[in-house]
Amino acid sequence: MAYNEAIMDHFSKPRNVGEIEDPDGVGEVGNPVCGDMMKFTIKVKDDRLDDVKFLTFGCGAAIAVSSKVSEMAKGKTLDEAMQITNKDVAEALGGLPGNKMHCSNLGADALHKAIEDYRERQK
Amino acid sequence: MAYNEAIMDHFSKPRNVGEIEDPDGVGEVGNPVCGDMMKFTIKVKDDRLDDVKFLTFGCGAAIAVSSKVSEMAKGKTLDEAMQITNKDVAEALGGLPGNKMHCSNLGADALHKAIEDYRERQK
Amino acid sequence: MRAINLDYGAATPVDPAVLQAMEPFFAEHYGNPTSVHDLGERPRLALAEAREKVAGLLGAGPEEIIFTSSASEANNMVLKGFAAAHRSKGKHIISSVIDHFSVLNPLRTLEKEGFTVTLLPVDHHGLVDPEQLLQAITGETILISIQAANPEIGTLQPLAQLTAVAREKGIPFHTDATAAVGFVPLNVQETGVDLLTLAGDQFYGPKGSAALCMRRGTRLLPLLEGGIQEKGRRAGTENVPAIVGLGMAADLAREMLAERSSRLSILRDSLQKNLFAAVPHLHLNGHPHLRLPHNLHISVEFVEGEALLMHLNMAGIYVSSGSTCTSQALKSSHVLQAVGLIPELAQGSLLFTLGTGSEAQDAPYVAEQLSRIAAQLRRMSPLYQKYLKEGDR
Amino acid sequence: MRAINLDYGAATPVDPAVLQAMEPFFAEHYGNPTSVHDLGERPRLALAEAREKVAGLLGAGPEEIIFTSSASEANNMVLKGFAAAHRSKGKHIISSVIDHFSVLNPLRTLEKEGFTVTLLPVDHHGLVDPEQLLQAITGETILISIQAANPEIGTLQPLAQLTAVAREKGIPFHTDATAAVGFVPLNVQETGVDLLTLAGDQFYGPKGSAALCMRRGTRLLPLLEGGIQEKGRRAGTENVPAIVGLGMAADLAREMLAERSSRLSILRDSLQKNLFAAVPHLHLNGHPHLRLPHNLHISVEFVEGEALLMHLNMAGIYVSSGSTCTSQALKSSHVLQAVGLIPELAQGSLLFTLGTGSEAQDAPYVAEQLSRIAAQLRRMSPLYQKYLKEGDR
Ligand SMILES: Cc1ncc(COP(=O)(O)O)c(C=O)c1O
Ligand SMILES: Cc1ncc(COP(=O)(O)O)c(C=O)c1O
Repeated sequence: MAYNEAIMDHFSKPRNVGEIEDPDGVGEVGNPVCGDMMKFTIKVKDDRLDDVKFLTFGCGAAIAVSSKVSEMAKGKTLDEAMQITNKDVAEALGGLPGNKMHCSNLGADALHKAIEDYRERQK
Repeated sequence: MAYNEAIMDHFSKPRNVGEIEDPDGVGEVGNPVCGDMMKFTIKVKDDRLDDVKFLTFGCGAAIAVSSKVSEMAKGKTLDEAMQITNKDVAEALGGLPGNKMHCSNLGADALHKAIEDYRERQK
Repeated sequence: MRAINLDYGAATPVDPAVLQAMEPFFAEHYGNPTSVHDLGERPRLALAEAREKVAGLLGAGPEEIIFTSSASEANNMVLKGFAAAHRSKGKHIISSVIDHFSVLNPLRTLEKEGFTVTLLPVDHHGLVDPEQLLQAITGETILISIQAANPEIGTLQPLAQLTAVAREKGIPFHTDATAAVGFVPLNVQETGVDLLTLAGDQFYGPKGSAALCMRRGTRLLPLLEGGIQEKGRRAGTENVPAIVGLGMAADLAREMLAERSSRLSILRDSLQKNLFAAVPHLHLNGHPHLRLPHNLHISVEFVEGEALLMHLNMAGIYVSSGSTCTSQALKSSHVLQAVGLIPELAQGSLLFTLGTGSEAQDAPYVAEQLSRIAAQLRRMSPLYQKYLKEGDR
Repeated sequence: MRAINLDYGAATPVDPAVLQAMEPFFAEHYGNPTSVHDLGERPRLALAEAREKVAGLLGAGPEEIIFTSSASEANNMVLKGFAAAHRSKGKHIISSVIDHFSVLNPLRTLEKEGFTVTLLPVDHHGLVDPEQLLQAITGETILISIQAANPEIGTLQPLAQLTAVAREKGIPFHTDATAAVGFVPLNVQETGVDLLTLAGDQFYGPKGSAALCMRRGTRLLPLLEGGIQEKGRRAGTENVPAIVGLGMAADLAREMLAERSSRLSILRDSLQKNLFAAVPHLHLNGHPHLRLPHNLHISVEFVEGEALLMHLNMAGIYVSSGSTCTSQALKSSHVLQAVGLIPELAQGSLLFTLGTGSEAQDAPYVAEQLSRIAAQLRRMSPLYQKYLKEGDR
């Protein structure tokens, strides 16, 4: 397989899989046509990500990215979490294969959408 | 090698090689540009080919053909010898490779030229 | 853990008898077949023998076989060579939407050069309709090129019916039979094809061995020009070991075709049965009967193919997928699109191709593993969770 | 009787180390390098390694190597692919009269498509004149393709001088280095070539292994279209064993080039000396110094090449000839014509190419045999008899 160990680790033992019941925010990106689809649900407490869970339909990279983002985001303040970029995630995973950088590296986007959804709801 | 045994036999042990001194007839065909050149000299006695010799510059087929023609012609009457065709020679050799039929199979022509030369001289 | 290869469509191991036949031609009888001296003789005889064998498999004459380096080369040679030789007669070529890219891409290039191309549609089983072929033919049509079998969904085209249409209209018919040769009987007389592409590495011959079978009297301009190897139809020093290997593979295929195919189809049917019994929400793609004996193509609903493939790989099971992520070009399979598979199912497609190493005991193990893996990935799938909640897709 | 191969130019045996490197990739690591699962991994790594090795031999980057099935394919790819990609810039291509038919014949085809081709003449040693190249270049010139070494007469072109002219005019330079790679140092940086063709079977690699080295930024349209192997530049399943073999052969060539070449040139010089001492009326063809180290090309006056070749064959000595009768096409060598050799001498030409099996003791034996054979054939030669009688030719 063309993936490194960090990716294989997250792919085979993904962290924070699932859907939070009664989430404070929901973010969805992608669709099956392009091959990857992610749904993040979050719980917020004191402006911090108290819980982050994801559902992902997608390739090995997409699953690893989702898992890594959830791990990176959990416990962070919303502002901190909003600063996680897709690039950060790829780097934290030791790099994604070149051809996967664009299509599968959507985890931060999904997370940000969930945070934005939460903030919308607060208005 | 792509030649049969009969050809290889005549090629490696050509019969009647040489040039008759004071020949009764001389026939030359071909030239070095096309790759084959044959010179037949004959001695005629009582309208028969008393001796036939050849010189050949050419490929294996050309040498074998020359040798075979000389052998076939020797002792024949001139009229009989004039009836030997290039095709007869090829057949007597068990067949020539297809691509050699045209360029190398000139032995009968050279023999006929020598006979014609003889007949010219008789006039 | 025994590794279970179910991706023989991607590559086959060279048969031991094939390798044995090839070996003397690397360092011992290494001569050039065009050499006049003795070093050319054994290679020349070996070429002739291989030509007979490949011709024998197809019911063709040995002079109708042109050795190439790959099926792609043979396909490019046919399409470009035909176009170049016959452009004065017309500039229309017909193929199908599910043909291989080594047919479709040369056609795209020909379009840029002023040719018109009709790609026939297929039904949801992947079949081309002979009636539609008939209607597509114009006075300008110079060639029809339709594959014998699809390498993904395994569908076998009704070749004899299609060639009957072509013959009626007097148009030469090429079939890319790369996926079919060695697995289904393919006699050029019986099927009536004028040109046929095959590749040795699909049926236990070596990589780099392929051929175009071209009916006597058919004319095309060579793609590789230079020396007059292959009677001037394909330049380049003959790859003697590969050709010898192809010959031996063809001979084995001819001898064992019926036995091989029936064994493979029994194993394949058992795999299919086991999978469908163990895993819910599976879909069979391609044609239920008119398909390659060693081919099984399914979609695992709600999950993506690369993820499936990677988990199966960790369980020692090797398969292929038509998903976007598994393709080098990162495009989802044009074949699955053409048969109308919805994107979710195309993304979750798995291609199993069985082969010599396949065994009866594999089926239950693979089914058990796929069951576990599909469940695990579905737990993570937003599509599946939505389905569970809402009861629809 | 020991067989003495002096026709390594026609074919080389695969080196034992090369064959050993190839062997695991037939039946063990037989996977397809594009496969996502584990069966693709070893082949994929092996491809990458071979690419590094071939690049290493040429001083190129690995991404500049495109594997092909033969030198002929690489040459066709360059000429047709360049013409297709750059025809809007101009329609003039320059080559030489002594280039290989896999360069000349594609050029003839391009001429039919509206291209203009200039074939530079050569002097009687076979050298192209850089000044003449300069003068041939027009505003329409899109490519220059001149061989590195001639496979018959062995002449080495002054590549650096020729590429300097091309560079000054901004025109891409291709060299068909099929006869040169492995025998003379050929660094693409130092020689300044933009595209270079090589074939593994010329230097103890397997048949079916070849490559085009293409400088970064150079663009051509692919000849074989289909899958996106070789980064879309050449479609078709990679011939992994052949490529691995080519890599190993390139590595050996890099390591041993100096040693191999000096050994071969010493043996060649000795053969030349022995022949010229033993046989009267011999003529050396090609360049006396600027030639391949393993090449010796002579004409045996008054006799024809095939006859010589057959007698030598009976004595267990294998050589080649540029005579009409030894060529498959039954044409006398275009190279010998181009260097101005008169027909008699072209017909009597013999090409000796030495190789790994060549030994010092061969030279006297070959000289003795050629002496005997030449005498025997001359006795039968009308040209020689005329010469004896009339004292002139
Ligand atoms: C139907 C079909 N045609 C052509 C090809 C191309 O074969 P190759 O990669 O040997 O050129 C393939 C490859 O699998 C194929 O399945
Ligand atoms: C200079 C040169 N170019 C091209 C070729 C063609 O090589 P291949 O037969 O491997 O295609 C040859 C063959 O000997 C050659 O000598």
